Amino acid sequence: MAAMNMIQAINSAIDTTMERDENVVVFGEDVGYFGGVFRCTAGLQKKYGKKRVFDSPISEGGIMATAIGMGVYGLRPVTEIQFADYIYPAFDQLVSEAARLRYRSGGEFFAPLTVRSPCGGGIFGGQTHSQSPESMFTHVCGLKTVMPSNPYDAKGLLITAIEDDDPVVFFEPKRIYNGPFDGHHERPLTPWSKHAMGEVPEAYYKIPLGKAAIVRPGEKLTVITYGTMVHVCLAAVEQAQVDAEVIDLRSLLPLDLDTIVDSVKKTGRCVIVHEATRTCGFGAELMAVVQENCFWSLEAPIERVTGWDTPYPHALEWAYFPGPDRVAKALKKVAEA
Amino acid sequence: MAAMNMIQAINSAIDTTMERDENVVVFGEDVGYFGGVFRCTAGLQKKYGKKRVFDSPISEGGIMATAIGMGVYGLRPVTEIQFADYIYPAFDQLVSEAARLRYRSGGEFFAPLTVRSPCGGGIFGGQTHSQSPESMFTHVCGLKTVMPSNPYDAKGLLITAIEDDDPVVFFEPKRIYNGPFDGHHERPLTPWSKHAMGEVPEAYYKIPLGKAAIVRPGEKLTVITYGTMVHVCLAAVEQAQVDAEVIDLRSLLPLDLDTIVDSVKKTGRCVIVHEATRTCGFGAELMAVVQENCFWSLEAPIERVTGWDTPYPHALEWAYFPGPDRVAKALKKVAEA
Amino acid sequence: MSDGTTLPPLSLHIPEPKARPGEAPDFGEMHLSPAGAVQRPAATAPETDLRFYPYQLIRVLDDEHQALGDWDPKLDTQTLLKGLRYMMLTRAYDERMVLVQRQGKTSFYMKSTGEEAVAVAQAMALDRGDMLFPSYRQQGLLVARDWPLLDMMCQVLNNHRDRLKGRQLPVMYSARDAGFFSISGNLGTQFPQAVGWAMASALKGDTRIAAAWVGDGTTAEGDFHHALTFASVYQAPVLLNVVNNQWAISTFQGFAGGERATFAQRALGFGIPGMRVDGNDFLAVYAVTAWAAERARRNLGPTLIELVTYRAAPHSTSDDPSAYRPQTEAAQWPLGDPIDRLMRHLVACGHWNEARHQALTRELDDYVKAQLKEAESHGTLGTSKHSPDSMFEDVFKDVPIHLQRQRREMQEG
Amino acid sequence: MSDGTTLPPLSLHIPEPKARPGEAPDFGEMHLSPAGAVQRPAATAPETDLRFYPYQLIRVLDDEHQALGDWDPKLDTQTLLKGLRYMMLTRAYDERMVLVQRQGKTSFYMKSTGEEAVAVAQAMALDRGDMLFPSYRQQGLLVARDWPLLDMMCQVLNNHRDRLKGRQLPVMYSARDAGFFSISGNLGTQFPQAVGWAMASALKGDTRIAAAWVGDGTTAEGDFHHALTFASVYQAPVLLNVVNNQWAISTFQGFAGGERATFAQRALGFGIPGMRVDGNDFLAVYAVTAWAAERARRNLGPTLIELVTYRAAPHSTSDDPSAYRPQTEAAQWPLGDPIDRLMRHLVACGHWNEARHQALTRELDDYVKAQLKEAESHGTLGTSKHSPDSMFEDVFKDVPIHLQRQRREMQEG
Ligand SMILES: Cc1ncc(C[n+]2csc(CCOP(=O)(O)OP(=O)(O)O)c2C)c(N)n1
Ligand SMILES: Cc1ncc(C[n+]2csc(CCOP(=O)(O)OP(=O)(O)O)c2C)c(N)n1
Ligand SMILES: [Mg+2]
Ligand SMILES: [Mg+2]
Repeated sequence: MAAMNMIQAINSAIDTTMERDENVVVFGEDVGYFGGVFRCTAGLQKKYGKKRVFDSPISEGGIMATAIGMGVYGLRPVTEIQFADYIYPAFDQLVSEAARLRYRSGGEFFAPLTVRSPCGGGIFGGQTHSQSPESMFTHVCGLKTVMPSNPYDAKGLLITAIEDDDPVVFFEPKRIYNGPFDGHHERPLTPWSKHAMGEVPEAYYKIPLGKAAIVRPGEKLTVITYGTMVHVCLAAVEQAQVDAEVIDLRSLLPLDLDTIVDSVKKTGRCVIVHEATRTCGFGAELMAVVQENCFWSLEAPIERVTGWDTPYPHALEWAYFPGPDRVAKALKKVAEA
Repeated sequence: MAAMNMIQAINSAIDTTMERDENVVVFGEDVGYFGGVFRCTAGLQKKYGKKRVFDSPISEGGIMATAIGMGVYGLRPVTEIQFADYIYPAFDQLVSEAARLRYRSGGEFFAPLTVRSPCGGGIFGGQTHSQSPESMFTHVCGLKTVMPSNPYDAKGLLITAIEDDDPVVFFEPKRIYNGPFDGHHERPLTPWSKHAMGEVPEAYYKIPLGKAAIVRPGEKLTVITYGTMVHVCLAAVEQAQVDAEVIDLRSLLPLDLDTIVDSVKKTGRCVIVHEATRTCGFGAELMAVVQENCFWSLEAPIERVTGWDTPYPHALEWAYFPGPDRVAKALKKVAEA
Repeated sequence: MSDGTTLPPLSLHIPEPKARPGEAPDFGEMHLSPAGAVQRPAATAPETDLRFYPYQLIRVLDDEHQALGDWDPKLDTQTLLKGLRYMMLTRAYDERMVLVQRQGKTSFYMKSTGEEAVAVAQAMALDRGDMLFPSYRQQGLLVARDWPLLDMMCQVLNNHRDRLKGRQLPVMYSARDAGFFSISGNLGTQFPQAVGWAMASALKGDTRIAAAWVGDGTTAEGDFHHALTFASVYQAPVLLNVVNNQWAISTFQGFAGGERATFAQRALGFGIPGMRVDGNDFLAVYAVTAWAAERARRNLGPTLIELVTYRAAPHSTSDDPSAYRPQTEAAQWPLGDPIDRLMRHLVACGHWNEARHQALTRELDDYVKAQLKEAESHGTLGTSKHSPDSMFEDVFKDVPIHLQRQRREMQEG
Repeated sequence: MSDGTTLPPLSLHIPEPKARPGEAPDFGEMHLSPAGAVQRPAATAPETDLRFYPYQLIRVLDDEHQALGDWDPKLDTQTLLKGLRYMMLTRAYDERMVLVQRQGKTSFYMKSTGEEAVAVAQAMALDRGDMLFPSYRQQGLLVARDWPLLDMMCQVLNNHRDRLKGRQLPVMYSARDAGFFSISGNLGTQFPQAVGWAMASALKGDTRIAAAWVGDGTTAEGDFHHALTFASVYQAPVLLNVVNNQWAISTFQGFAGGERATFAQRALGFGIPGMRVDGNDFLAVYAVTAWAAERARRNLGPTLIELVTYRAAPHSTSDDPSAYRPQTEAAQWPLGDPIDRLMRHLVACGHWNEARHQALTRELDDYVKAQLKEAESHGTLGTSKHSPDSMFEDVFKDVPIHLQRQRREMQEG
């Protein structure tokens, strides 16, 4: 075991899979010699050589397309899209191609690729370095979508993603790369080395996709969330002094419906929290499945706490970010409804 | 007034706006000399000349980008994406650019463009000529998303869309171009000329975005739907013999929340129907808003009837399509729950 | 700053084909290099020596059906006869399948009429292990790789023998065992994918190369650019083919840039060879393909090949070209018909004659009919299909819980 | 089919810059045409006469700071001094704003150091009514259009005087009144948008043309291709500029194709002129821009211009280039520094001297400081901002009901 932040855990996951499987190759903008603008691939080119870890042209569409071709050949490409905000030029290749290849070819061809991409705000990235576009991918059948909330999960989930024979979009909330940011931006950040989930085995291990984690058991209400918001929700639960059960989804698709349903049936109340814009965000789907499966147990309306339906404004970032105050307010409201 | 099918109504809407505003220009793949693969722009090049109605390279991204530039100049471009399935190469320009331009420039620049695109299945188009990707656009703040269900609405909504100063994605369910298809694919199609909404004024008129239509008043439950599914739902209501109120949203964003909430508060029951794949489809958002706003009035779980979470298979199209049987079953289930 | 001279107002250029319905076809501006006129460089020639090729048209067969010049691949008669047979079989297949569509036994079909030399000669010039990333108009690749027509027909008919489980539009074949990649309905996406496959092959020290095809119209998509960029940067062993058949549904190639430049010229921007070849000349297509393949195999990187041909048939069974081009244009296409030209060459060489040609035509037609009979015995669109349950398979490797639930929901009706 | 010769296995080429940290910079392979060596064609020359230009480098100023050859725009001294002043002001501004960022008064900054001639000379060669679609490294365009530094600073500081309401990352300016399009964080998107604007101008019979800029790295995006395609097809009156500053964050221009071809060569594939110019030579940049603008104004269509320069500063304040390139590379860049070169030219012509230069440097620095003082008096990032309510404006023209509701929700806390 070693203390790792998210960046190190992600690096370790790639390193581990590269060591075990020589078909794993890594490429993307600035990921080779330099090791990525967030340093997630640092040292890998040196260790595995330029043929397995290399820089790419600035062409997200080209990256995705060539990754598909490599996957069809038999490699396991792990690509990086430098910011989730820049994944759209690759959208067609992901949605029309990677996601449908197995289906349209009757299972003959498939592209086992993993797309890593830092997402989310809270780093003064402005409207083009802060987005959380996960629900655009969860809408696409044939893609799996993952978002870890801590180093331990990040490593285990990423190894699973890389070894998965389906295309996986792996979003990394960059605000928690260095520590479990809880939304209190005015306070100093606790580093991962002080957090239990910052203890990461150096060896190989996997966390299955489609298994949520109950990060705080509770009786009064259920909080469903993922990514950075897990930590914000935990802070909000403290703040609101509500005995909430907090579920960290970890993987959005496949979704761990059982854990959600069991919890809401138990508590009868539910708050859904994400950083993405509200309308048609993943929270809408969560609200739908909770409503469909737990209707008769619900004692109060489900609430959503989300980013506003606006771009992420640079200077007003903290007015935009769904911080602990907003979450706590929702918790109290739902608990008391 | 004239009997028009959807294609003629759309053509008439463009014609009407082109006549009134010389800044309206029309371009896209095959829309110029030939008049569009579905003939929606037939005759317009002849009438307005090659400078206002012209063919384009096969480059959805280029079409969208140049339309933005033209919009910034002061034109009102009306572009066609030949099939909604082919809108993804234009996704970045729509999502990152058209949708955010006004915001990021503090209101200095904007792109008043209209993107028309035939969507939906039921024409044996297979997995790449059948998609309904509307919920990817409703998630994007800064875009308006419209889908008419009949010629009268199509013309009025399209004129509004073209004159709107915000970018509008205008989806045309191609299965109902020629008649109000109700999902009974084994029966002959009634043409629009036999339908009240096929009576379309030749003159200019507008239908506001964000106003739903109650196409069938009822007391027992509320059906929320749009596009082709409006007609399927009406057939299903007959079949199920349930006194349902059927709401045709017409515009998804802006959404007519008041009409929805009033209806569900009245009926206490709700079924949501769309052709798009289920997970994170627009139905999820509808379920969310109904749940948020009508929780205390709901007497039964809301049900979704949707396309399955698979690509649209060519030969199994009618197993995929959410036809009247499936809808009727849901209506009965919710009515009796 | 401009010098103050008053210039006329700006005006926009909208491309226009030389002739529209009712007008006489006009190929006057098409510059044709005479057969044999363009020299064949060594396969190892540096790109700097090749910059003149995109402006030429490589041709081997002349108007008297003789093979001229050093691009003549000097194929043996057996190979030529094989090529002829494959092209004729492709055409017979196309003709028959359009009838099938007209009979309502399937929903859609796309012919490759007039372009058969492209797919057939290229398939023959490549090795069987090379991986092909086609568009929807290279059925000839499958034919030339001896892929069973029956399999193709079952796909078109979407019956229960369709290996693609009725999911794809007709003609969107996939044949892994033929090294033939699943055809996408989305134009151009396969072009950069082929580059990725070739990169992987090179990464692994393999010997197999890749080839991909797009139409003239499709060159306008971003994916075309991504393919050229990645192929050039990593010197991927790939042949990037542009089938310039003059039309993209109703728009002529001027709307893809063809009024200003050849499509082979695009290669110049990436420092890779761009070869322009008479696409209806079986020998020339074969020779250029073999030349580019040799370069790729020698780690000399990618080649862009423009194949100049003519889409003699409608775009698809949904299209009626009489609405946008002169009806006689195909007949007046200056590069003729590929089958006809190879046939006459063989006749001129004394290896073939009219009688044998007619016999072969009949034989192939009978063969296609027999295959079709068998294919139809497995059913046609609507009369036979895969079970609805299969709809939920292959979305993912394993059927996830939410799809299992939806399958159950469907089963319950 | 391959001839059976056994070839070595395939291998993949991964580009590598000539030198990495710790190694000596190496520009040996860079081919520099001597100043004055490349002829200036008439602005009305047909594209067929221009195909040689992408392989050249147009230069006017020689090593003795003399202006040579027929590309010399023969600008009057006043214009040259203006150009010098704008470049120096741009540099002074950049230097100061980096300090501001270091002081934590804003989050981010991007310098254009070493590339000032590109934006300044191009802005001066264009007309004030022409529309500019810049990337984030052409702040010199605003400076050369006399746009108030104060306005730019308030944007960078994101204070309540920021016209963009604190929404954009610093340096993502927008200035409609300066004919300066809103900068996008997404690379390359503005390139085809500029083409659309130019198409509209031509459609309307206007006289204004458009110009757009992307970096070398950005040429790999599909949008670059879309821009060239549409510009070529419709012969749009637009200047498409590629600022080849050798680096894209940590990747050298070889990863965009620069190992195999110049970026100007891309024009050859579209039948439009591609001009390659010494981007650190104010006179050459001015001349080539004026030439291309004249073509566009005469309805002779678009030009692609590659401006060869060097990104002397880090990519942004978040970047540390010592991790990926030799620290002395900028100093050894063979095309020198644009300000230095124009200054020496003016000195050589007797219009300038060291003392005046130092005085101007001080004057501009004082000016920037004074402007900054005023800008900071309106607040800095975090100390002053637009009201949170403003966050809901401009998503749409009018605030729709759902955003009104969300605004209320926010107000209620
Ligand atoms: C991304 C995308 N856009 C549009 C279409 C619709 N479409 C299908 S074929 C075609 C024309 C293609 O022309 P070309 O590339 O010249 O190929 P050809 O049909 O001539 O072989 C178009 C526009 C599509 N299938 N995919
Ligand atoms: C679509 C997109 N992909 C990636 C990025 C991240 N990014 C910002 S600047 C940059 C490098 C651009 O290099 P170049 O085009 O050469 O311009 P330069 O910075 O040298 O002026 C990258 C990769 C982005 N902003 N947008
Ligand atoms: Mg074509
Ligand atoms: Mg650069």
